[in-house]
Amino acid sequence: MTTVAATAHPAPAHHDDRSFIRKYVFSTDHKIIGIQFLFVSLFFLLVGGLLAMQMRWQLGFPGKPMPGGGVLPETMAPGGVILPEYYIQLVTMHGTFMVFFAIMPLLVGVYANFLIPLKIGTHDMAFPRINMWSFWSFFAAGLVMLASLFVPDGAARAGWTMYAPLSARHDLSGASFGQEMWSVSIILVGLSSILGSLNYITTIINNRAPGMTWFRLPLSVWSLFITAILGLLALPVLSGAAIMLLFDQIIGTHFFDPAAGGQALLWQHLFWFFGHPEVYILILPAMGMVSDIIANGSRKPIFGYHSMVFAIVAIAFLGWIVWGHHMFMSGMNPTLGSSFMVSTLVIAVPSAVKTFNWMGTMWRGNLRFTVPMLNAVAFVAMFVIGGLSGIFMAATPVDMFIHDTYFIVAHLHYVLFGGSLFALFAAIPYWYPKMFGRLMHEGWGKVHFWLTFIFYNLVFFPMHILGMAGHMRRIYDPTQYAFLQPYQPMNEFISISAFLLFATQIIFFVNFWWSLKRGKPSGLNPWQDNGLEWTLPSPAPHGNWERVPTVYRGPYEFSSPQVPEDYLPQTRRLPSDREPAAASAARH
Amino acid sequence: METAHKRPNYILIWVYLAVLTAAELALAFKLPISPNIKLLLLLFLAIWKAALVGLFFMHLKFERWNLRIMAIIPLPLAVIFILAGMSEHIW
Amino acid sequence: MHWWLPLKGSTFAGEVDGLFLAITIITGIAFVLVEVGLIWFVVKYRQRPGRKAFYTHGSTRAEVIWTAIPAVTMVALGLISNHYWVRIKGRNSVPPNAYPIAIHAKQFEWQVTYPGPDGKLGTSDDFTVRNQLHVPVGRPIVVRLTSEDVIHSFFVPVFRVKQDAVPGMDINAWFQATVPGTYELGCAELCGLGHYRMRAQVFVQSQEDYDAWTKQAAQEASS
Amino acid sequence: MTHAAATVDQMRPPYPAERGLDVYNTKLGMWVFLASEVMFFAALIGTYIILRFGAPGEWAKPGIVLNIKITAFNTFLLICSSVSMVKAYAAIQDGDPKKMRFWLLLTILGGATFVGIQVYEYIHLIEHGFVPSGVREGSELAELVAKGQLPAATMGLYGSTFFTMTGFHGFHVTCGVISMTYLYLTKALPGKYTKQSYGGIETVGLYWHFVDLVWIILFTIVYLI
Repeated sequence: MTTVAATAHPAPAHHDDRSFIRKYVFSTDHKIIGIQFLFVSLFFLLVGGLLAMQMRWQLGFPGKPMPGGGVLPETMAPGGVILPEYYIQLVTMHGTFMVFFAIMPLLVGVYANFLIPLKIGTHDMAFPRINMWSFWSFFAAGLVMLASLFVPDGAARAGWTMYAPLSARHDLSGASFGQEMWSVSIILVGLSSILGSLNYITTIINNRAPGMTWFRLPLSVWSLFITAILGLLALPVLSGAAIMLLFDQIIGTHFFDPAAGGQALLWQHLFWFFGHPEVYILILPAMGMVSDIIANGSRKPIFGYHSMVFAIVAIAFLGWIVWGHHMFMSGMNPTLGSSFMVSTLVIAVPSAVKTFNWMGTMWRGNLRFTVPMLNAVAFVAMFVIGGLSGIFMAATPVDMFIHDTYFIVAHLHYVLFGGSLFALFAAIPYWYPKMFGRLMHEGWGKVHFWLTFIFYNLVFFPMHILGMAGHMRRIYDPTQYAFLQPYQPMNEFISISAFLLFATQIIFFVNFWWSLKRGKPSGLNPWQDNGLEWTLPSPAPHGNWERVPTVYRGPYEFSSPQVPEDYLPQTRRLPSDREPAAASAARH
Repeated sequence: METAHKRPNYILIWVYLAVLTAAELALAFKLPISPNIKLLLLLFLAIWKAALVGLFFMHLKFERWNLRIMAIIPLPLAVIFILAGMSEHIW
Repeated sequence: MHWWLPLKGSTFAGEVDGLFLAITIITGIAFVLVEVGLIWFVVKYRQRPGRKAFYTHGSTRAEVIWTAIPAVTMVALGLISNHYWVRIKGRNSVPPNAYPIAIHAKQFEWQVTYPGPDGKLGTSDDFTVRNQLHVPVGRPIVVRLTSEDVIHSFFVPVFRVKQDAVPGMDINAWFQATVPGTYELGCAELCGLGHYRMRAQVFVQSQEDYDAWTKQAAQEASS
Repeated sequence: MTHAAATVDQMRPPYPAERGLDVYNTKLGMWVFLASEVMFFAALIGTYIILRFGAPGEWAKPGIVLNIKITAFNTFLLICSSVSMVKAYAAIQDGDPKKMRFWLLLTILGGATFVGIQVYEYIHLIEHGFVPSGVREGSELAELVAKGQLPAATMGLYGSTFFTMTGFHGFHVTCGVISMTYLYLTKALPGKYTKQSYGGIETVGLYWHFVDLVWIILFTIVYLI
């Protein structure tokens, strides 16, 4: 079958006469959409952080007026003292914002959009307009969620997991409108993710450049591909569940209301059937991007590329059959608990393979400690802690004690902050030049890294000890319990560290803004990387390539003996390279 | 994408579907058999009809395997979910 | 303040803590291995001018080893955990001679119903006390958990026992207290704005003290 | 027009087979989308199965609550519209746009009638007292419940699941009718579909058959079982 017609389109690059609105607002360019996601989700990251600070104030200094808390209305914090009903809104909205509006869009919305076409060598996504709708429905979802903080009765109050029937019945939760807005917003998030995922999947399957075979894809693209499959299949379940929850709330159906025959555990099954793949949606892209950055920073090919790919696939596959481990104590069938325990423990194996392969990559490397590399190494170090602490709760008898305690809080933050967020602190400066044409400030980046690394551990490591004492999650005032009173100094310590951690992030945000205009111009390839995106000007132009590039090798050929330099771009043709079979058609 | 395959007789499939639907109705309301057998037979007929639509109208019978996989992947996941949810009530 | 787990107050607390310790050791080894390795690599292989990294795409032997070791460890851990799990929460784990107590959770209190002198629930001598769980020491107790409204979670840290109380479900959890004393019972599942104060006192008493208390409490409840 | 926008309506895969699936983008995209739709309906149908399996007591009797005859006709109608869709697809493959327009129009009419009948059915049911929350007080069905001909304990669940599942299916049919009408007006009437380029027809057809397939399952498990 010939395809000359398909590939011979005039390349649109370099003469860009779109209006401002088409270019920056309702843009269909995957890079602009990625940048839109970046700005919006960084804002939500900040919102989520602010909510966490208020929680930490209450936990560290229960009942004391919060500095600056006077600006909050009477219904939240009269005189700056946080009310219990506001506290559980904080718990709920912190989780919701961080999971659905910060980490997930930062990893998938930003980097799937930005990187996939650039790294596989195509002009844009397969469906640019659907891509635009994906962003705008995410944006609408975010606005609805943000607005729900300010409605009468306040935001949703049942934790980000929205366990029914607390979430389903307003008379039990005390919230009303906010609870419904949560459901609506989550339906929109689901829509956004589905639209995004179908785009990523189609693009990666169908639009790879000549020579870009499956096993020449960078691990970042592999992980985003698998993530997209997880998102495609998991988010509709969440949307379906949120629709049923909304119907329970507004039209009086009884899905989750045991008083009328519904089942409370059904919500948990639906939620976690989505929720566990979601956990991998939140970590797989981070793993992929860290793989790219570690190989680059070590100037060495990634250790065991194929097993890295298979590990991603294995994690994604196992991710579908482990959701019950969130429900060991829920009264679920205990035999089902046993099988979920085994599948959960098995998932440690591919995670271990990935960790050892990252270490193998660094072994005998020539490590350059740029800001991205520092954060990527920190990712490995912190993800290990989060991964290992997961084994405790996978073992059901131990989970009986630590379930729903601060041990879980420590675990999930070691994965989501220590994992995903450190990966983002690596990825953002790494691909910043390709987005904006400038480098982020290296010195401040390092200051930010070290302070974050220290304060982060000071915040979350002690939480393991709180959890081992039996400190429950989501409690407004731990001093209510006599057995927790001796731990109050530790809560204070965690809170103060958390404030410092939050303050440290200001360095990052200032650096980000400052570098937009004042950063050092980066040139084409500031990190001497092999990926296709680094052959483009920075920032990459609309339509990316004049002509689709041809790929001759995998993305990790660092320190190859074939060339004197320590990197060998995927597009560079050495005399020994054969022209890929598919390239002859594309070249004309 | 020329049609390399022989085109199925769509009208015949239509007749099939109509007859199967009539059979379902008869089975559900006319035949005096035990509810469990009825349930199994009805599910069987429904899956048969769904398979006819999928294979012939959606041309899955004539696609390559790598596209068929796309249609098949979600099915085991759905089955796992439903079985796990049902197992709550049989212990 | 403890830096390790709290008092072992039930028969299976020792088992849970033992498993906790075992996992701490296993994960501790992995943790030290990885972190020391990382620091060592970071120092040893930091960039030096004129050096080129060692060009390799991996080693099948190394990868097989570090796939197999975690796999074997995890399967073994799963088998051991399952052994305890079946004994603590399995379908037939509740000892047949267990003394029944019914706990009905509602926003935001624990209604504890005692079987009274006949030792059976559902008879006329039952009586209910709010937010106080009295149990005799050294005797298996089966708690029948129900909920009025939302999901609550019965959690007594010293017993290492936790079980959600789900509306519409009737769930049994059992334990056997070993150390007399006064402890706390908390709600571990977010159940509304009063979640944080949904607590109860747990009194582990000798059988005589328990019987005396039962007599007195039954009178108070009926008067 | 950008490169990407130009490829959307191509009937060819953007690149040769060794670089993709040998299926053009919109068709592949539709299949990927349908995979997510399967999971959406799996959530709804799974909920129904799980609730029904664990229901407190006997399940509501569809034969009494619902009007099976009219729905059986509706099922037949949807099957017919699936056939007319596939006939439209066959016609344009043979290079006969006139015949294609005829069959496509018939499909749109079939779909619209289906939605119309479903709306009629809903109104009818609500009048009789069958609502998403169960049975309306003081209605015809409430009397049957009082007489014990319908189980009181599960009517609420049946109402919840029935209206959610059929409602979302109806929503999908409506979306299908709208998009087919859009394609009919903007592409089929101006004669933009040819023997070489009929991607829109094939893609919307896939969606339409999927909706039909879901209905086949729903009809059996909601109305008959």
